[in-house]
Amino acid sequence: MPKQKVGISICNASLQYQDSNQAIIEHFNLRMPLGKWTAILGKSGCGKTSLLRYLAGLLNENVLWSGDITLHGIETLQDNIAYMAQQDLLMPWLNVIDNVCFAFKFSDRRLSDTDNKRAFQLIDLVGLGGQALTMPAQLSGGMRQRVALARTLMQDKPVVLMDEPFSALDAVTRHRLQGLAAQVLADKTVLLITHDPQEALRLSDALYIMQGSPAGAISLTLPNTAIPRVFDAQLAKLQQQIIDSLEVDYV
Amino acid sequence: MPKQKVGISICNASLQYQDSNQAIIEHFNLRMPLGKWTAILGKSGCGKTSLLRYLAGLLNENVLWSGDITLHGIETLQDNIAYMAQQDLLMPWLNVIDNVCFAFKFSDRRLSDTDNKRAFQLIDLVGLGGQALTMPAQLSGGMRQRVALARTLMQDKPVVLMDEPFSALDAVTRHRLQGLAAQVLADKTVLLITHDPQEALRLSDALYIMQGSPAGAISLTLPNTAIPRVFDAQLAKLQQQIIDSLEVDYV
Amino acid sequence: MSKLISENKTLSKQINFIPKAIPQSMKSLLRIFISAVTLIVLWQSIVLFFALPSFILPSPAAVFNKLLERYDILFYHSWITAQEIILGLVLGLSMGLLFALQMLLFDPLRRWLLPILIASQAIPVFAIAPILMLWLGYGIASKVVMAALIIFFPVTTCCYDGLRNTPSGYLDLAKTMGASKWQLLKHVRLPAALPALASGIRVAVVVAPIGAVVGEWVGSSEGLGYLMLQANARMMIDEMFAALFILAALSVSLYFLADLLINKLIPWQHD
Amino acid sequence: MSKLISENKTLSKQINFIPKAIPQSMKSLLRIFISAVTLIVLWQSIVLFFALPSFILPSPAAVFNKLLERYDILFYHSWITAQEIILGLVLGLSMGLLFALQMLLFDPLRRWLLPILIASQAIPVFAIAPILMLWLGYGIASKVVMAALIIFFPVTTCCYDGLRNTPSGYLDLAKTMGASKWQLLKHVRLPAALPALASGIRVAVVVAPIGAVVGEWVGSSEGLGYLMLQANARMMIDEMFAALFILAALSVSLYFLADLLINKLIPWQHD
Amino acid sequence: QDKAMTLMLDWFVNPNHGPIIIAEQKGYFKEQGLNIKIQEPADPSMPAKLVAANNVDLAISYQTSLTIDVAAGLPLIRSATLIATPLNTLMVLDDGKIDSLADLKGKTIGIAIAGNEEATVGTMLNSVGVDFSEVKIINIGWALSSSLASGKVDAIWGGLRNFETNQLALEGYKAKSFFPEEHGVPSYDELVFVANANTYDADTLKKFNRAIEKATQFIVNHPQASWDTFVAYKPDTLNNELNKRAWRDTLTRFALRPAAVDLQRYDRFSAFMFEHKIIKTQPKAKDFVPVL
Ligand SMILES: Nc1ncnc2c1ncn2[C@@H]1O[C@H](COP(=O)(O)OP(=O)(O)OP(=O)(O)O)[C@@H](O)[C@H]1O
Ligand SMILES: Nc1ncnc2c1ncn2[C@@H]1O[C@H](COP(=O)(O)OP(=O)(O)OP(=O)(O)O)[C@@H](O)[C@H]1O
Ligand SMILES: Cc1ncc(C[n+]2csc(CCO)c2C)c(N)n1
Ligand SMILES: [Mg+2]
Ligand SMILES: [Mg+2]
Repeated sequence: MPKQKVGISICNASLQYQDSNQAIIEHFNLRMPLGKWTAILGKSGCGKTSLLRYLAGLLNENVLWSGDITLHGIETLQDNIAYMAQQDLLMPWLNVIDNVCFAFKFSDRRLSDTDNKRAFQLIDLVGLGGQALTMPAQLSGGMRQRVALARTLMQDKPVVLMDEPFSALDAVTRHRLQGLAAQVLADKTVLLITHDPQEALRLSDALYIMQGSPAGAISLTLPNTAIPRVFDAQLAKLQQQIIDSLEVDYV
Repeated sequence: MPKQKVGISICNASLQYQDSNQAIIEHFNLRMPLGKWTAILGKSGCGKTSLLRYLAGLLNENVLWSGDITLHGIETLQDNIAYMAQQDLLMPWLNVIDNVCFAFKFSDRRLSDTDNKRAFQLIDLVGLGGQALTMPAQLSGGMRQRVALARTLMQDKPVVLMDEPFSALDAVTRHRLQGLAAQVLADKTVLLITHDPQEALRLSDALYIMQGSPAGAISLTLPNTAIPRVFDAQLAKLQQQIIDSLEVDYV
Repeated sequence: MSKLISENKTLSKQINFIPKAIPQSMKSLLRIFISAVTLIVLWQSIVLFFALPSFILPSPAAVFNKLLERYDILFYHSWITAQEIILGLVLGLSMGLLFALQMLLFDPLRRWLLPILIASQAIPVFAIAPILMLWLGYGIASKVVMAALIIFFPVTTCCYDGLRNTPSGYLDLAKTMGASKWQLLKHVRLPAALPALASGIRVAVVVAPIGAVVGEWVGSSEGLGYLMLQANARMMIDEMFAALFILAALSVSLYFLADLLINKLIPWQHD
Repeated sequence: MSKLISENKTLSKQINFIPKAIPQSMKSLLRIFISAVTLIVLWQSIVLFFALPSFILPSPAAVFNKLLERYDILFYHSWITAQEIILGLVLGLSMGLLFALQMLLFDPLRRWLLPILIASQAIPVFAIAPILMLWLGYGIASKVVMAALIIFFPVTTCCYDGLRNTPSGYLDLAKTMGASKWQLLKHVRLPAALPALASGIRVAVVVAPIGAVVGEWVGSSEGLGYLMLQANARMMIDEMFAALFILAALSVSLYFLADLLINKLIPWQHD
Repeated sequence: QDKAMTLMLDWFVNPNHGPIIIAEQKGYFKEQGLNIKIQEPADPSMPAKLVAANNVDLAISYQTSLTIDVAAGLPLIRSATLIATPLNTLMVLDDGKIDSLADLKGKTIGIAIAGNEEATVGTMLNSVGVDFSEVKIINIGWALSSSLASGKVDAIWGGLRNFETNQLALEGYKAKSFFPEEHGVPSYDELVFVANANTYDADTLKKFNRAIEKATQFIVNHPQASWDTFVAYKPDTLNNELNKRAWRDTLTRFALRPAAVDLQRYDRFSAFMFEHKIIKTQPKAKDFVPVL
């Protein structure tokens, strides 16, 4: 499968659950640069997960959606995304290698020898060499999220949607995994939902803050440096700025 | 009860669970400045909670402890501490005001009218005016932790032991509560356990990092500014330093 | 696909999202009504089609008839059974709570009694019913004891589990506040155990009627179980079904009553 | 105080902290043994002291005697009952699983059948045992159906709950991977429901013997229930107790066997 | 002050209990200073045992069962006779499938209470050369008629010729009966009153017997009036065609002298049981049939 770089733009979108009488998102605009990380920040309950799940095709029937989604380089989103959530979503009845190859259970393609070899390589890549046959229950939280990362890589989709993938981890583990993810997902178009301003600042090339109710998104300009960024005075200032603009919704 | 400022120092301590064959903490030294915040950072499982629970008198019988604890201004720790944990520990069967006054159930002193008035004032102070009769289940995570803060203040003890009190909250809520806690607990001797380097840097006057196994503590010098600190370049550098020194234990 | 998603929510959560709750519940009531009617029609036509004698399967019409005709007797016997159930519940619940408390407070007691309690569970209570009759006679006592016995173990387990699984944070907090052992019990352990106790009560309310009726089966001269037995012996299966129906209605009302009370008294249990 | 703390851990966690596990379990085995012996001695002395006639309470010695004396007959009847239980389990479990699957897959079925299923629960199964005998005869079929019926509801509920409470994240993940409805069922819902199914099996294994024995009570010519009835009628309460003991032992072994198998086959259930 | 006593019947109330119901309804017990509480059993195998355990004062049992119970050491005595002839039958459906006792070989027989079937049914079958082990016995409790009618058993033991025959006929099934006394079983009292051997009070029992005797006389003298009195006891369960027919068939069967003792007849039956190895000790009639 030849890799194609893609970009997604969402224009004037609104989203409403059918059984609710108020839209969650309205006048929402978002541009995800090709092969870059885009982060979305926003207070709890503002609709971040709903948006992501809509993009992932998980909300088709019970929501009302209006707005345009323009895709570059891919035909549909549906077949071109990989999904990572806050929970690692490892199937507890499968060992590490089977979890990494989980997507093959749903594809027409049988797991070939090369696929298998690649899976082992990816497990090595995320730093779990030799643990391919371990069951998830034996792994720590950080290691489990590494397996989830390997699974995402194994899917090899151009777009990766991530819903607070690191928020269940402690500070140091999170820091290490952020670095790893930035490295291995370098050529993907990534949408990262997070609560953590620092995480967003460290990883994203574009950053949006969701505000208001129904929520819209405002964009923040970031320094044009490579990710993962090292935390410096400029980022510290940006962080304070983010917190201030998020706090608006809390009063 | 006249307020007395106290300081605690722990000298060459070691701690071991009786049913384990290895000490958790060894050659451990800690000085908590009088009426200031001291933060302890350390990787998961290094023994932070164990230390705190020992100080709170919750581990007397099933641990082996050696080392000196020197107290200044108070006779015993036991009667002079208030305890805050990661979970808010609000009793779900009591409303806000009863939770704030929970400690009175265990004291010889009946809840007087002045006590009651003070409780209402504290509820106002933490920003929950008018919610005194609400049940905890109706409150959000941040509001619940505010009630826990009011309860701690109501106990009015010179020493406050906090075990990751903000780690269950989202970034903005955490930021606001850190500010509030720094303000209302300004004259207490506070021991703050946390996973979050930024939190430690923002709130503490003295900072210790637990390292090794069994763990010892190394002290980090902090800028001599008032807390809560605003995040700047210096803190950003310190944060990177902390992460680097914590990462040692992760390899 | 959306259906699969919404099914993952528990019922109570789903209800929150339902905009107009009344038409929805009306709809489901209607559904229940329709399926019940369908079932009864099916039953009646089976009886008619196969010309089943009434001692094999009575027609629903006959059962309904009996309900109307013998309502006074049915009512009298229901009252008796209800008494047995209530007294059995009171006895069984208080014994279970007491036993659980003792096991919690006196460690040696727990160590020695718990294994025996668990082992005793392997003996089906209803199997010793005939002997219970010999010991306690044909009066109400044997049925009350029977109902109490049958709920004793589930109640004890629930209470004990609830009492010993107090979130350790609550205990820590209270201890740092200087709580004594008894204060801990009164202000923390007991209230925190109430939801567990409530689930014990829910189980008890479901099985206590079984205990009472089994007791009546083995020996009694009144009560719904006795009525069913007599009707069966007289080949009046329609009357037996009528009694069975009343018994089911009694159990269901008891359950909902208990549930209502519990939800009123322990509103925080859904945490 | 330390005791209170350690009690807050579940048993399995506590065991992790025990340095030398074998002496500990030996100690608790010894304790069980001692309390059992104490109980038996107490029982024997009550019988002796009050000079109770054996039809009121047989002495443990007499019961033990019967166990030795009539072991061949006891064994034969246990074998019959065991067969009924196993067949009932197979029938009830497969029916329950099938029913749960149907409710999951065909929404209308669920909407129409679930209320009826729940309502039917109010009717105690054992109460219709006498009629079941008239329908199915006094052979093994009626006991098997009885055991199956009595486990049907708990099994169905457990399976259905397990199947519909698949963590929604698992489903989301699989759906983004392009899973079809059937693939979801096969690769996600079913394996994820296995622990719930296992708890269904645990409940089933406990209640199925009750179903079989109640069936035998209502009419049979072999099995432990029959033996108990026969012994009771002949005033040989000691033999009845012996049969009761065997029944308890049978239930316990069945439970542990099932537990062992489940833990082997679904090792991740403790998550 | 009336003396309170509990009497537990052998079965649910039916015409066999005529004298008891009449005595109660017409106040004959009260005349004797007795206050009798009449109870129906939940389990037909329990009444005699409850007397032995001192939970009830009097019960109705069967001479067949009583002999076995006494031999097994239960402290029981026979205090009076209610019906002095056998009523029990080995009953089959008259549908041509079973014409003689010999046809029962390999068939199932339902019994109401376990205990005496080997002695009685066994003897009857032996008289035609069938061994007891060649039939299958099933304890079906209350469900005598329905089990036979629905074909779930081939014969029942415990169906009475004056009651179950009529019950089956009313449901549309013609029954055929084999009588024990015609197939090798010595004659016996079908229904007897039993009391606890250790705690019985002879005076009270005498008074009780007098009331029963008076009620029996009334029934014999006034069949129609006594029927009306009988059904008035529990009109909703008694006033029906079945009881009307059964009443007619029972009138001639009540023991006219309930207290009369025929020790030899009891000894003869014990000896018969003992010879057939049904009981291990042979109880002496004078020990459990006291002259009050
Ligand atoms: N299936 C649903 N039907 C109706 N409303 C829903 C549904 N799921 C979520 N909501 C509502 O939509 C809003 C947005 O929820 P969402 O989970 O998208 O927020 P979020 O930004 O991801 O929050 P968090 O940061 O806590 O994860 C919430 O108010 C929630 O109650
Ligand atoms: N009651 C106990 N008995 C024996 N060992 C224990 C007990 N409680 C905790 N431990 C062990 O002591 C070690 C330290 O635990 P502790 O909870 O103090 O760590 P922590 O630093 O608070 O971790 P975290 O950051 O995850 O909260 C762990 O390895 C734990 O397994
Ligand atoms: C109306 C009536 N029908 C049946 C029986 C039961 N029964 C008759 S004889 C006997 C003993 C022989 O096994 C039993 C149990 C009864 N007592 N009265
Ligand atoms: Mg979310
Ligand atoms: Mg901790």
